[in-house]
Amino acid sequence: MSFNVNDLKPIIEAVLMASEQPLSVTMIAQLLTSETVPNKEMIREALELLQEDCAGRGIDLKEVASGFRYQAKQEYAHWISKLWEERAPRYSRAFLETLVLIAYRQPITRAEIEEIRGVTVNSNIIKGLIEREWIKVVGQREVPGKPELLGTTKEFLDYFNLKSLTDLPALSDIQDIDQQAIELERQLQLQVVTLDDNTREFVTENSEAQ
Amino acid sequence: MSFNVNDLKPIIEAVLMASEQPLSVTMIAQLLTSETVPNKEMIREALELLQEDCAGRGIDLKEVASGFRYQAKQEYAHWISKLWEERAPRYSRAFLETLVLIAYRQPITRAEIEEIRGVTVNSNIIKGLIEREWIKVVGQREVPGKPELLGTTKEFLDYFNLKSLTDLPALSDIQDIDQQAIELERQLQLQVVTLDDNTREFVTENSEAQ
Amino acid sequence: MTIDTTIQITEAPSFARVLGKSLLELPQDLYIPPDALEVFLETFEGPLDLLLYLIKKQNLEILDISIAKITTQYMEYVDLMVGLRLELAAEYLVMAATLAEIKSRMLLPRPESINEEDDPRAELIRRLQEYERFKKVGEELEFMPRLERDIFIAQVELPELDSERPLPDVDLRELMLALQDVLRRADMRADHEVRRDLLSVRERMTQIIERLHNHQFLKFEELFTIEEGRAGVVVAFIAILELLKGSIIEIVQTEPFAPIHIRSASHEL
Repeated sequence: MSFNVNDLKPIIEAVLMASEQPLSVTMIAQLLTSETVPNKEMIREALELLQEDCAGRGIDLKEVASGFRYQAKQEYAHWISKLWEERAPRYSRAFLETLVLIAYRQPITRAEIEEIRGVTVNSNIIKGLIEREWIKVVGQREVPGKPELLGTTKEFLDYFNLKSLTDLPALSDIQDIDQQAIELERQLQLQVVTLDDNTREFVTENSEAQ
Repeated sequence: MSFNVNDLKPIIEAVLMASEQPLSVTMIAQLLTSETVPNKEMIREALELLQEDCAGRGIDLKEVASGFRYQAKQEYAHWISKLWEERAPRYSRAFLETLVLIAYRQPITRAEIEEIRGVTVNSNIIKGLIEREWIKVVGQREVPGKPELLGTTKEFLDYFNLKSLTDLPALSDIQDIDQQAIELERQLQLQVVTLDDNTREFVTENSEAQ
Repeated sequence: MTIDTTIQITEAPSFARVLGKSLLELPQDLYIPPDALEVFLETFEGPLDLLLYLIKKQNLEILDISIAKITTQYMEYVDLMVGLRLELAAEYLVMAATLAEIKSRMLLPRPESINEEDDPRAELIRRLQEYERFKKVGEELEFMPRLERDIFIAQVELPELDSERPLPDVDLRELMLALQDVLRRADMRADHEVRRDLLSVRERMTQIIERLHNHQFLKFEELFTIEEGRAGVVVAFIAILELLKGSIIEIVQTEPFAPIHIRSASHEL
């Protein structure tokens, strides 16, 4: 199948609208690769036509440094900001679970979070947490791929009114149903106190848990 | 300042495009309150015109349970999904069967679900459904043990691109046994899905059941 | 929980399809090859589901189910199941008992005129029908368009706004509820032990990494604060060992008895 510019227009419009990032001409061409040899000239032409279509509408198709994106027109900013007054924003459960895992398991990689949660972590969640300044990249693991290590920030502690991470509830308090957990936590406390000789043992046990 | 429908169109378009959630006519009217006495009729008219504008474009203005939202036309999903690294979550048969029972028989208790499915409902399924915000506890039955009554949410309908429960596929009718003996075999072979006009019948039946 | 094993039953002719591979030979005479048994069990959502399958497979007139035959077949399944999954077997046993009861009532002398309500099979048939209706819609739901897979929300960049967009509020309780759920789920996956961790160690690990950002090398001793007492020293030591094990830091010593230094494993060479 080969496209003409009128076939391309709605596809590019749909893709740009659904994308969370601006898309460059090259990226758009790559998306269409499987179907046809992408013709960048035609993509540019379609983008220009889409830009013209925005006349009289509520949105613009803008070219920014990293590519093209749709944006609500500046003149409607007033009404858009009223959106937030109508509805208090909230975070998803996945967002909170990711945050809490980073708090309790830091420094932790994204892959490790995914392993514990059993589902993939959406990159927007990590991005959102970093934007909120609740987490940051604290380093990287020196293994293939050099995955980034995530940890919580001082701002995270401040927001939740904590002096230090150790002020977070002990896991045993959370799992009060599970008597075993309480028992285990108590044992661990004891272990720390009597750690002198058997430090090595404890560490081994602890790292097996990872 | 008072609006005419042509002034309204780009404002509503910009607001809907900027919003993360679908917006109902009432919510749109509230957004415009400060400027003028909102005229819901005019808002509806503007929405209809905006819907017509989507013809031939890459996006649709769709009305789902919690309001109107712009979404990419389904025929372009193929290209869009290439933008995402993560694959859409999959749900098990048990998960979907339980969801369907709650949707069609709500308000329903867990015991009633088990009665129909002939099998214990794994509590992780209920928890998973609540976590996804597809179902919620809507009350309790006033019998010993006060079992919780479960119902579906607007988020469930939004997720499945539906405006109301009546848009769900119709349940096949239960026929009386004599007729059934003749027809069941044929039905079982054909697995006919009757999606036609008995949608409405279903609703009546369903609401009687409530 | 939401992870689908991609097992579905295709209809007419019914056979189990496992990960795209047909097990056509499987239920010819209701004998299940032992190696396929577990897969076969997972294919069914309980006894009603299996019963529906048997009825379809046997091509039976539903009103003329040979209860004896079904019961025998059922007991075979149950025998096979007991070893595998007791809790599942219990539900199947109830069904087998129901079937046996129906059979025994059928054997009793019947009144002249029998109406539907007296027919012991009627209740079972009603339940089977009822279940099948929902089962069908459940299967349809899988193919209905849904967000994330078929439907993508169109959303545009915001213009510059006159008011700051408020950020969502979270309270600690909410965060703990999220953690509770993660822990419960992780509990079911035996390979994870989330709860054993000591937060103080975790916190120290992050602190050490941060300090290494500012200094290329840190003296080993600098990582310990005597004022923290023995517990604090132990925490710091465990944190160093954990970081070492996680390939996050390196310990270097240029010659025997020279000062020990810590540096980031990702240092520029």
